[in-house]
Amino acid sequence: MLSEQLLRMEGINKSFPGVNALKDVRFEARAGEVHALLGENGAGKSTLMKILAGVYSKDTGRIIYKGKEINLPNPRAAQHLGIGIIHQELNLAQHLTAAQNIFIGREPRSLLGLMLDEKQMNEDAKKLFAMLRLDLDPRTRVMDLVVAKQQMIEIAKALSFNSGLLIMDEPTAALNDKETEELFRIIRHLKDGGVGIIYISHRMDEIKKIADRITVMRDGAWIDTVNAADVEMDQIINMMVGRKLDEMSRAPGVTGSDEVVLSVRNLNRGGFIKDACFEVHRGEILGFAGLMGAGRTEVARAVFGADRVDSGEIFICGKKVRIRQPRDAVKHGVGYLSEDRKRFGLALGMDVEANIALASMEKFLGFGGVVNRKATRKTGAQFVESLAIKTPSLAQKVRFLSGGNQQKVIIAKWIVRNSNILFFDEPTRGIDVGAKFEVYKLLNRLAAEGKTVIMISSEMLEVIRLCTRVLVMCEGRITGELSGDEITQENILRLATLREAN
Amino acid sequence: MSTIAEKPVAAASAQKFGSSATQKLLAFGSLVVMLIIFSLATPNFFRVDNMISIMLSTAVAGVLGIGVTFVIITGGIDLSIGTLMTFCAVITGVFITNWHFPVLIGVLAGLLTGSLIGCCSGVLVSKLKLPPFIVTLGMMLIVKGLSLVISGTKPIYFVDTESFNLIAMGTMLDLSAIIPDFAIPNAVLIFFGVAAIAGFILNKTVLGRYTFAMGSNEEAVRLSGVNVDAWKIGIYTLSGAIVGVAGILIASRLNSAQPALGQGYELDAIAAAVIGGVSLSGGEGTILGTVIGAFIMSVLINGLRILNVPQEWQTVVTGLIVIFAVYTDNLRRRKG
Amino acid sequence: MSTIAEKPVAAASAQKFGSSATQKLLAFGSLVVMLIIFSLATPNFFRVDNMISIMLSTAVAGVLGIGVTFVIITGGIDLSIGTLMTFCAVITGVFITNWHFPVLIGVLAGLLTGSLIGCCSGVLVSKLKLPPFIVTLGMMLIVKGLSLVISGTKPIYFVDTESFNLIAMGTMLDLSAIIPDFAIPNAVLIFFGVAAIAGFILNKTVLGRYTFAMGSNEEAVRLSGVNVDAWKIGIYTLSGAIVGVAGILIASRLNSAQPALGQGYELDAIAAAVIGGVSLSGGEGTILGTVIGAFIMSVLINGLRILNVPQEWQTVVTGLIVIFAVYTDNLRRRKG
Amino acid sequence: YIPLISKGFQHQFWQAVKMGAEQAGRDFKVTVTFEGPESEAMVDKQIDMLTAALAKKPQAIGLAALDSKAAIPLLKKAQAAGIPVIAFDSGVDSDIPVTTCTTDNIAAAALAADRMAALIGGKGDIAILVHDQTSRTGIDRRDGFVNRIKAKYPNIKIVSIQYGGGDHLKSTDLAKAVMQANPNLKGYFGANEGSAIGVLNAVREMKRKVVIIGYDAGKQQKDAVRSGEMAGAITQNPVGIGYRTVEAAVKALKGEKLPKIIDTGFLWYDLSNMDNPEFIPLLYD
Ligand SMILES: Nc1ncnc2c1ncn2[C@@H]1O[C@H](COP(=O)(O)OP(=O)(O)OP(=O)(O)O)[C@@H](O)[C@H]1O
Ligand SMILES: Nc1ncnc2c1ncn2[C@@H]1O[C@H](COP(=O)(O)OP(=O)(O)OP(=O)(O)O)[C@@H](O)[C@H]1O
Ligand SMILES: [Mg+2]
Ligand SMILES: [Mg+2]
Repeated sequence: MLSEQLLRMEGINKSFPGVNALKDVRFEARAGEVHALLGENGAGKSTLMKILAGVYSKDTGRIIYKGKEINLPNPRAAQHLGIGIIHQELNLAQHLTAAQNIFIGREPRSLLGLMLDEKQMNEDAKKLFAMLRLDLDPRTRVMDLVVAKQQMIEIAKALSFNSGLLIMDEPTAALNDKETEELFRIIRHLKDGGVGIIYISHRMDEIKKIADRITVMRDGAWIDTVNAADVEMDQIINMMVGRKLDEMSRAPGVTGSDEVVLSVRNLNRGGFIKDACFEVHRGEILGFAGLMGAGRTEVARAVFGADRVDSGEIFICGKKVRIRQPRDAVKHGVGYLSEDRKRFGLALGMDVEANIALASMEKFLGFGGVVNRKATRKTGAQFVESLAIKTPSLAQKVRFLSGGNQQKVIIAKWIVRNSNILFFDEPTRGIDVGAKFEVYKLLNRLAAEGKTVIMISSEMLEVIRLCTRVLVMCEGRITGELSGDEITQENILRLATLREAN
Repeated sequence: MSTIAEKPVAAASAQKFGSSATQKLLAFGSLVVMLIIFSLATPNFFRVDNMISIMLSTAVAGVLGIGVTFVIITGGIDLSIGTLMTFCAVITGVFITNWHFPVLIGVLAGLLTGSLIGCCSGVLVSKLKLPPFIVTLGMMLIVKGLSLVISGTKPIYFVDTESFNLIAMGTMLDLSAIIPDFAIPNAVLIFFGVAAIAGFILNKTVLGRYTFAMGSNEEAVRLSGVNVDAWKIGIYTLSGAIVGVAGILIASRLNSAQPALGQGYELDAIAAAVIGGVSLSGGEGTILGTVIGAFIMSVLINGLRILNVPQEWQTVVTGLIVIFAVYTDNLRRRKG
Repeated sequence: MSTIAEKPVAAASAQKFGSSATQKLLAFGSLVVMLIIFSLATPNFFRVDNMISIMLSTAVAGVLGIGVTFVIITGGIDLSIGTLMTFCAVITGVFITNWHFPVLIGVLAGLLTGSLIGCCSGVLVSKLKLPPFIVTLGMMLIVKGLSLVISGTKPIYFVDTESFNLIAMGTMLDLSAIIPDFAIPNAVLIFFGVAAIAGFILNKTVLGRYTFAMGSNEEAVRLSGVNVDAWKIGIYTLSGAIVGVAGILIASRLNSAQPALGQGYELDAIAAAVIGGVSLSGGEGTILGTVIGAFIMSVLINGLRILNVPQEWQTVVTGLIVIFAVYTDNLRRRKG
Repeated sequence: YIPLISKGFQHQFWQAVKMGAEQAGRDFKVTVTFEGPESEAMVDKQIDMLTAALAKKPQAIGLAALDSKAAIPLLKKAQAAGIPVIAFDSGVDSDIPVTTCTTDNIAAAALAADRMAALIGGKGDIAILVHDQTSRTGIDRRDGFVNRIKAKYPNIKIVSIQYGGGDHLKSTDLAKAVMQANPNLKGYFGANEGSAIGVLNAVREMKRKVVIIGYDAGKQQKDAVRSGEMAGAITQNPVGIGYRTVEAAVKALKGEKLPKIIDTGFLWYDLSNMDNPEFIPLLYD
């Protein structure tokens, strides 16, 4: 199945203020192959792809596409050449509908090209969704959709270009296994049609399934390109992190103490949470599993006080508490790490140090509300070190960190806050294997220290590996609890689709 | 999974539709409530001639509001519209009265001037990435100065051209035979015409689509391969042209171009748009809303005047109503 | 991995420091360039007494600019500062002249009034989630009307209290023995004092920290367990108090509270802040920048006047410089 | 019921006119209302006010037109409805108004120019600070002053004409800059209250000796004249303008014949004469 070379990039250099993001990188892709691009957070994968999509301009280097050297001054130029991209970050206009977002810039027209043909557009979108087996009204406004569906819209949009080369920068970060399968089906279909696909992901199991060849980058440099069939995953991981990772896994059967620290009874919110009841023990990692839109995020936000609830009681360490706003929750030692870091997690314009200190300012106050900079700096430095946050300095604006490192900053924020009950909503979304292990270790450490961790994750393997107990949700209800050996993919999936008998 | 999602989607879209219809009704409702209150308070208020004069006094601010609505929906703001309106009026005056061009040419010159200045602002905002607030603040000062320079700091009267005054003050819809005093001045008709065309552009054309899209997420639009800069310049140009219409209207109504007039009008226009539900953070708004917003403002002022409320209290009440109107609009939206 | 990161840390921080220092130097630089140009153009410009009158004429707009800087950094805007300044002056006048309270009480009343109105705006913005633009536009009208009502549309003179005038026009720094004419009026000292305190609050205290954080991502701050509403109200209150200082300054300098004055000052103040690098989308800005911005504006106006540039052209040039200053600031920032 | 549409309402001058009008209202037992736009540039706002006033079906109407032509169509309407129109402060290019109660601003400013010339000894540099570049009163006072100087005093040079919008603070800073630019300035004319106070503040702050001539009254100007800081000022009779306007309206309603122009007069006041009884009503606070 060797086919002709579609793309060659060579000698690519790119630097940002303070960061040499790409150093003499080469990359190559063929038609009809899935070429995985791997590397740690901040390795430069997205940067390289953005250059290819015309978003950034390269400092030096050559790009040869279909045998000709090309110039990519803007995204439009890339589109014209048939290079499509699904960006790592969602890029949707929240006020527009799904269909309007997909066809932005290519709206079907009528009446001499003056008027928009909304009907045609919705039909076209409908067809795309059908191809993706996605059930979605094209007229729904994007702001009313959860992240996963928004991601599906991005995918639909990229597909609608019928590109010859399709870049997918972590398309599955927000998707669950089922949706991922759906995407893979489409990828295989495209591949058969001769489309070249560049696939970036931090989920190693996916790479095994889908990739034909693998290119590894590290610290902005090209390391190697290999055939997927020829290597073991461990080797790849070694290449990525440049050292050997001690494969860690929690010894199964270690549960927390019997002490119930958080107990939620009969929580209701609109149609999104229906009568949720659960208890969490000190020192345990409780998993929340479910399909997209099952209501896990809703539960976490409700307990945290980020959204109003209709009814329900919350007990912390046996005492009934009223949580109406996040600050009530924080006072009671509850922390929430949201699934959408840019919108809900970070002050993007502020630096690493400020973000880490943000939730616990009272710890850093001197006389008259003066911030003790020495203390914040020390704490910041400590976490940059211990979580291996890759940043040029503590004074770097968080905006310029790679996604995974941004995630680490938020984790640091809640650890500094010293919360006893921590909700981690998709904590490993978009972070690399190395960092993932760090996060796993961290979660274990926190649990071992007697903290209570509630982890929401759509990566089933992660849940299975880490959690002592798993609650599964479907359509806003908690449909079952699994513990110990019961925690298997099959069981989770069964409960996750256990719909209310109507 | 696909079937699971079905119900909420349908429900949400039904609710959506319902709420959006209600929203418009309610916005209109608060206008109606105001009309009723004033009508009960004084017999002089709800009369054909007063209603027509309210419409006439809404025309200029309304057209300005429509112009700025486009810019606000992109997430920008335009502080120059007040003085730009004057500048267009002055240019028209210079063409018609000083240089003796035909009225039509003068009108076109005014519109062109508006477009041109709008275009300049657009270029500065999109190409140089300057904040619209500051660009249009600067532009406000520049055109204010230029109006004075060009007119020689004196009003320009349209003395030789009788027909110019008819643009605003003539009437093509004279039903006074049927209903006494019911002769709607052209200014009002032009205002409604501009509203209709602007509504069409905003809802049915690509320009309108990009207006909303840019206000919602400009980067996403750029990454979709749209030439964001060009379209944004287009939107500012269109907005400038609409401001040009307001310039012609005010010049024609006053039968003169008053070079010192204009500053302060931008705030009225922006207030009208925001009261009508245009979101200052971009991405949301309707022309109908702006028109209703403009009417709320002018009905309020007219009513208070007719009630003989002392002028300083009129100011206070207007301030309160501006806040209150936006508050109820927000309430509505949060429910919907 | 930590060793890998080490090098870039050092390099970037060096560069960072360099660029931020350069930035301030450059902002200051454009001011210096202006001073040099005017000095070369006319011998009357660069003289001790003129420098002092420039400082004096910057004081009010500068203090207002400092007040609005806080609000702008949160991502808001305050259009009411001009008329609120007047309102504070009027209240002070009422206390001192009409009700014969001691000067100190009157001054406190003025400051309190500013804080109170600021607090109101803050409550409306944070609790009712109304857009700051519209809240403060309404507030601008309300306090404008109230100033007229309370003063009875007449200026209030500080006739019985000689000392009131000294607040602004006395001098505690009189070096005229050493350098002729070098007696800096208190208004200027107060201006610098306010700047120093505001700078301290903004950079060193929690309030300042949250000001930046809210402007950067308010939702994230809320979800960090911070009582966002309370802090925001605090920021608006502080800003109102600073506006109160401006009110005292202007009343003291004019030795009267002029109820009709004030509108228009908000745009000068906002322009000063933005020229000084405060970002209208929030999250960025410095007090020093605003002070320099205010000086750029007043040096420009003073210089053009001394050069006898006709007033309409002064307006045009000011508009151009406003845009140009923000442009160069943006350039700098993009490089930095 | 008689509404008066003025050019402004916040400034002291207009408040004095209002006072006179209300006084007349009491004397003649008619209801008088008084309103005006915020700035003298807002011609169309004034038209809206006039329209609203006409909707109230007044018996007569008083108008201080911001623009001498813009209101004419409306005035025609009033005339058709049999509502007599009294112009005040400045006239209208039409004979619809039954009379015009006004100050001759040109002549008044010319008088100020004569006084200035006398006080500085007929030669030297002087400057003018006007409140507005485009309003009728601004233009008339500026031109009245400038033309008289040009015509009669060739040795006097007007080095600066600037406009401060009537804003006390801005006028102060403006006047200081002008004095800075002109170290030899001998006289300064401020063409309304705000401008005159601006000049006064500037002279005080710069500790210079400049002959100041003001316009209008108001407490600060009167005090300055009394203390000698201001050489003197022109005062119109705003209270009289208001009073006469209402009085004329009442007379017109009774069918009395009125002169085309009712000159409400202006006077020069300085330390020597300001305590004369005839000035008491003119020197409002
Ligand atoms: N606009 C920018 N300005 C400054 N630095 C940037 C910018 N974009 C990326 N960088 C830096 O360039 C480096 C590469 O980032 P990039 O986003 O390409 O990483 P990545 O491999 O995609 O990581 P991830 O897996 O976390 O998405 C990082 O150190 C990042 O901080
Ligand atoms: N702001 C909102 N407005 C309307 N519906 C919402 C809103 N937020 C969530 N929903 C709906 O609530 C339901 C639960 O969503 P939630 O985000 O809790 O799911 P989840 O289990 O966390 O899934 P995911 O894997 O996507 O994070 C979904 O049907 C979603 O459409
Ligand atoms: Mg990336
Ligand atoms: Mg979720």
